[in-house]
Amino acid sequence: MIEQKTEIIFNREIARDTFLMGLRSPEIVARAKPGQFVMLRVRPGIDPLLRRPFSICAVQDDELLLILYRVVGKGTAIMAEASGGDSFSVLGPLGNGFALPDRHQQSILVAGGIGVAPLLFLAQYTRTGPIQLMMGFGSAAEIIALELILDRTMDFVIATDDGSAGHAGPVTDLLEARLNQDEFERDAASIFTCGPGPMMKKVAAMALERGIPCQASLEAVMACGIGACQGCSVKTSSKEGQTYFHVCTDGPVFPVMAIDWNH
Amino acid sequence: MIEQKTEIIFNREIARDTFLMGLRSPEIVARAKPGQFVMLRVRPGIDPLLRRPFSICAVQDDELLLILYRVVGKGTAIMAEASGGDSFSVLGPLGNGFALPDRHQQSILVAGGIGVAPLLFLAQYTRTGPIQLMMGFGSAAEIIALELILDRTMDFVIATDDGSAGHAGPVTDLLEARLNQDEFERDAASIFTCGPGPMMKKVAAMALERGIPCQASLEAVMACGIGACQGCSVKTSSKEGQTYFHVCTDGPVFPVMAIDWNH
Amino acid sequence: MSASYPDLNVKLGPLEFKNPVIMASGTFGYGQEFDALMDLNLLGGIIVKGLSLRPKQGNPPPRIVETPCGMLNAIGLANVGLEVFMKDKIPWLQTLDTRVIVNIYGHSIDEYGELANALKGVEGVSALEVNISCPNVACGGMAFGTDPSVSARVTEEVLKNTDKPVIVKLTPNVTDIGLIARAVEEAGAHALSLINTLTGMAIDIESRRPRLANTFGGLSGPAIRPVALRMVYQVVQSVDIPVIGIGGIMDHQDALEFLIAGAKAIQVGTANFVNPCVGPNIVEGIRDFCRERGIAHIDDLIGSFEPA
Amino acid sequence: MSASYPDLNVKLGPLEFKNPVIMASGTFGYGQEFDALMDLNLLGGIIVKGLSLRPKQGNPPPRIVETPCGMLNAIGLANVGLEVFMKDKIPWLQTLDTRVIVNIYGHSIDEYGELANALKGVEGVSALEVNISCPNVACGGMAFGTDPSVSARVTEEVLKNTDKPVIVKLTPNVTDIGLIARAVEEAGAHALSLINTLTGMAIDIESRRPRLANTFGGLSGPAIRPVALRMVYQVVQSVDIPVIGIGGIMDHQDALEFLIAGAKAIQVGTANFVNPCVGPNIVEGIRDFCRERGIAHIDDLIGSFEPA
Ligand SMILES: Cc1cc2nc3c(=O)[nH]c(=O)nc-3n(C[C@H](O)[C@H](O)[C@H](O)COP(=O)(O)OP(=O)(O)OC[C@H]3O[C@@H](n4cnc5c(N)ncnc54)[C@H](O)[C@@H]3O)c2cc1C
Ligand SMILES: Cc1cc2nc3c(=O)[nH]c(=O)nc-3n(C[C@H](O)[C@H](O)[C@H](O)COP(=O)(O)OP(=O)(O)OC[C@H]3O[C@@H](n4cnc5c(N)ncnc54)[C@H](O)[C@@H]3O)c2cc1C
Ligand SMILES: Cc1cc2nc3c(=O)[nH]c(=O)nc-3n(C[C@H](O)[C@H](O)[C@H](O)COP(=O)(O)O)c2cc1C
Ligand SMILES: Cc1cc2nc3c(=O)[nH]c(=O)nc-3n(C[C@H](O)[C@H](O)[C@H](O)COP(=O)(O)O)c2cc1C
Ligand code: FES
Ligand code: FES
Repeated sequence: MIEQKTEIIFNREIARDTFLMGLRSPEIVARAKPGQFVMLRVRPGIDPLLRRPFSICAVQDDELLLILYRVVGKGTAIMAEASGGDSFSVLGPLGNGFALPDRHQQSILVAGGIGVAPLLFLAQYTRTGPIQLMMGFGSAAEIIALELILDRTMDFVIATDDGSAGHAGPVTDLLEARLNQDEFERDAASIFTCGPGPMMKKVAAMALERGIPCQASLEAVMACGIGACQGCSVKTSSKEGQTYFHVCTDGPVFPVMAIDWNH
Repeated sequence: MIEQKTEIIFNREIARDTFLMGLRSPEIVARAKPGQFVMLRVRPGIDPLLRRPFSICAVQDDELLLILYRVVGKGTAIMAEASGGDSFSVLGPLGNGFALPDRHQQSILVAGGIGVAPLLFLAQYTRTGPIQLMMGFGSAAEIIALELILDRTMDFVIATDDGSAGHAGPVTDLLEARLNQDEFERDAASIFTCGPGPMMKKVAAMALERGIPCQASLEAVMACGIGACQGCSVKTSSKEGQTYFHVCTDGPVFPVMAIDWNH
Repeated sequence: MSASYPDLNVKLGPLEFKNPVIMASGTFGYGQEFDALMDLNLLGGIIVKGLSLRPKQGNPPPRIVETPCGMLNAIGLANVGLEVFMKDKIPWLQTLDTRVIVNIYGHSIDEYGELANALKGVEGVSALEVNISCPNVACGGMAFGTDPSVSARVTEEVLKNTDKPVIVKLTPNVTDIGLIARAVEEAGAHALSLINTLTGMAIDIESRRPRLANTFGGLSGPAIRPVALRMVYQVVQSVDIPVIGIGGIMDHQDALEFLIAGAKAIQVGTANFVNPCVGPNIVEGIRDFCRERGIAHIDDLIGSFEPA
Repeated sequence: MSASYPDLNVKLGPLEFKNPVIMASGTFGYGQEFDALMDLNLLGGIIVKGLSLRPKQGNPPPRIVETPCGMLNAIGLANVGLEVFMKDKIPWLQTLDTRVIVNIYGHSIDEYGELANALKGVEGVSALEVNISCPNVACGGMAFGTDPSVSARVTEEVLKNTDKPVIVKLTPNVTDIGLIARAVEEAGAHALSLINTLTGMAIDIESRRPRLANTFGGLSGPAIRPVALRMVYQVVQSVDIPVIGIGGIMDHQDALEFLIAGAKAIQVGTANFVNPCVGPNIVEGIRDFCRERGIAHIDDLIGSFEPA
């Protein structure tokens, strides 16, 4: 983990309200693993005060750190205004990444919207077993073109809430269909998910029901990102002992069975 | 007085730490008088919170409002980063301007540093009697080239603290020399000044001593700029009754005899 | 949809406002200063600068310092005094079609009574707001507002001397604001407004002197909003009389937080300096918010807070 | 110039620090979290997260909300508890060459005593900081710190059970902080630290629910700095024991305001989240400030405030 000023190499809108930012940081790139994140200070000064957490979405040429982000509030709106040459203070890489799939496993990546970010880095990093990516978006305008981010092609399917592209309905429909296919081998499969809470909850339920290993990348409001403030708690499934994990250091990736999805 | 979003047409450094900004506002330009000022919101959002007051330095083509400013703190540093196309909310014109010199008067304008701003608008506006401008700067690098601002040539002299250009010493030396010249007609002269407090105090003393009418443009920390907060007080010279003026609505220009220069 | 949908009219006991957006004392002058910038009649109400019996010149400068997301002021209640107010300000204020409230301030309990008495029956003055919470004056002021029994006595004295509804404005610089609120309620106040400013200070590290000539000043602006909202919520739980929420409100969203917490109306202070047209903007913002969500009457929103 | 010019060493009664920059409890974990980012030994001291007898899981999420130039937290004193602290944290802390202070918190006066007793003689712990001011726990906590006599009793209980210097940390949520400060001084405390957070609240206007699961939280960050500075100045005027200033310090300039006001040392809290290397930066900034102005010893700056 390091903290450094990094230069913005590019920052462009690649889908509705969705931006891809490239930051030059060979040091962080060298350390980065899929599922890890960075804390970004969106501008100097004291408002907004806190850093914002973003998953590492991909790396390029051993020096570019890619962040895929959606404009949802004050901080991301300021980020969207930044241009090449500006610089941001970045703290990272942070957290524990995904436990990587082994050679023989088929990985199913289930993404809700911007939740695709950490899964793309997983896909970029994992060059072993077969991967299928399922992505859900609100509508066609939000679809993220993978070729803008990944240097590999991959098998993917899309769902949109309004039916303007791909399957009309939630991305979990796609997962369900896949899991229910006759030829699906649950013993050799593993699910990775990131997206809105309710979506991940559904994915978790499907995986748990079928006994398929599943890891989810969670979000929580964070102050420090490094385990110091105890702010980013999430309820564990355990009935005794530790009631809360800290998303920043215990996660952000957790086996779905470790989490209490009713909170 | 109006409040409006105005577009920045240009914003460039014209001397060390000194910027000239052109804002498109035909509405304010149409109302502006020398000595008046505007309150500028340096960016949307809440930090910095308050507007910043700036004298109107000149107008151009019936639509451009010129602001000459020095980077001294947080707000002006943000202004210096702005570029053409950005926009600022401007409130103005505010305050009472200079009582203009009449036809037969010789006007002596005594400026300390950035205090030249309101005096230039006075010079631009006053096309009647003769004008002499005396400008003091810290050093040659800070000297403001008048041709970048004014569409007229004018008689001026310069002093620098470090002697790197013009007279070596305070601008008040120049004034003193002028007032002491044999051919100087004090009855037909009038002094206008703006600059750091101690400098204006000295100018005021010289003018009062010799009975030469003198107006000074004062500064005070302001919240509203329109007489509502009572924040911008300055001590009056009167021994009874009103003890404070409000710089924003009673001024910012005052006859020097109305002010208590010892506060 | 008719112009009156959604209905923003609010009743605070005997006092009715066309909408819940009121300009806070000391930040809106005597109203007139903003006349060129907006239609003042769009506002729910205007509270004029704190009035004292005699004119007050206020504290020496500097009186204002900007702070992170806020400002400190030590105006010292500079105001024109009762006589000039009656002669020069009242006639113009009477021409407005919005509620005008006079914020009063005395050096002693008697002076509060005298002021109230002088404003008795004055047309165009809809209510009195009693400032027992100004931190910027040497005697009285906040000392009154931090003591429940003194607060109650000031309230009683004003009530005895007026025919108008009485709003008492509370200071946040106390351990238990609910305690003061209940004392003032029991004394008979018609409504409460809070918060006034938090006492603060700033130092110039070069000169090592205070940035305000008065050393201490009142902190206002968005910085204090979380504290203000907490206190408003606590007081709403503590009393039955209506509460007016104040503190760091910059836009309609901020205003809605206070209304949802249970404030019947809100006041906008420091925001007037940042954006002089903020008052009508907030009214419009609240209207749109309600309209978009099918909230027919603002009362359906007020106090609709859902506890955790 | 020698490395020790200017001399930043400060003495707070029996406690000596190599410089006046201390990391505030709850914002610097157990120190270890920041080890990869800086040389911790550059710091004047580290105060670890508030420790309770038994481990505490803390409040349900969300526990944090950003506010204008500040943040609200309702962590609920989540900590590893005494046993784990002694076993897992102390050995590593003992390897540091900076002062380590343990912030303690009890549910009852007795628990404060028990904690103090358990830390008696523990090497590497330079002092205790007694938290009687946390707003985020249901029982005890702030209720203790708002009452002068209870504050004094907690102080006495801790003193009875320890051989270490005792710093008592005060809450700003009171009418007269000088009163509490004097009560704690009389009870024998070696030093005071202030301020803890101001109690605040935020509401989500869409769901109409509190933004913190705990409803209330503690406001920290630059927003509160003017209030903190005022209180520190007031307490410095009220007591003879040394005062540590805390609240919204983001850089060396902010730190200097507190030192000039009379604080013997300062603590840095929320700033650690914004810039994790802020501690050493502030030390360096203070050093440069003194050097440039020929201030040979930091003591020449401390308390050098020039009243208006
Ligand atoms: C581990 C992790 C990885 C993330 N990865 C990505 C990513 O790759 N791309 C992306 O677009 N977003 C990601 N997010 C969410 C992202 O952090 C928020 O969208 C962002 O902080 C919003 O900031 P804002 O100022 O625009 O919004 P505001 O609502 O103005 O933010 C206010 C405060 O709430 C916090 N906040 C708001 N939304 C979230 C959220 N969903 N999660 C955590 N904190 C939040 C902000 O950080 C800030 O402190 C991630 C969050 C976490 C915890
Ligand atoms: C009527 C009037 C006309 C002015 N005209 C000009 C001009 O033409 N060109 C120019 O460069 N400057 C002018 N000034 C000064 C200018 O307002 C300040 O330099 C500016 O506000 C500094 O802002 P900052 O954020 O960079 O500094 P900061 O020090 O960060 O500002 C902090 C606060 O102090 C206030 N402040 C700081 N310095 C001054 C000052 N000298 N006067 C008033 N308030 C101050 C700021 O407005 C702000 O509220 C004028 C001031 C007044 C009152
Ligand atoms: C410059 C200034 C002057 C004020 N004068 C008064 C006053 O005369 N009487 C009063 O009751 N409150 C006064 N206040 C307090 C405000 O009415 C309001 O309670 C406080 O500023 C908090 O609201 P805000 O954060 O929206 O500004 C003043 C505030 C400011 C900033
Ligand atoms: C997330 C967080 C956790 C905190 N935990 C504690 C604590 O355990 N014990 C304590 O005495 N103070 C605690 N505090 C208060 C800080 O130590 C400090 O007094 C306060 O935040 C004000 O300083 P700041 O504005 O620099 O943050 C905590 C503050 C924050 C923001
Ligand atoms: S964000 Fe601070 S502990 Fe996780
Ligand atoms: S700045 Fe508000 S009265 Fe002058």
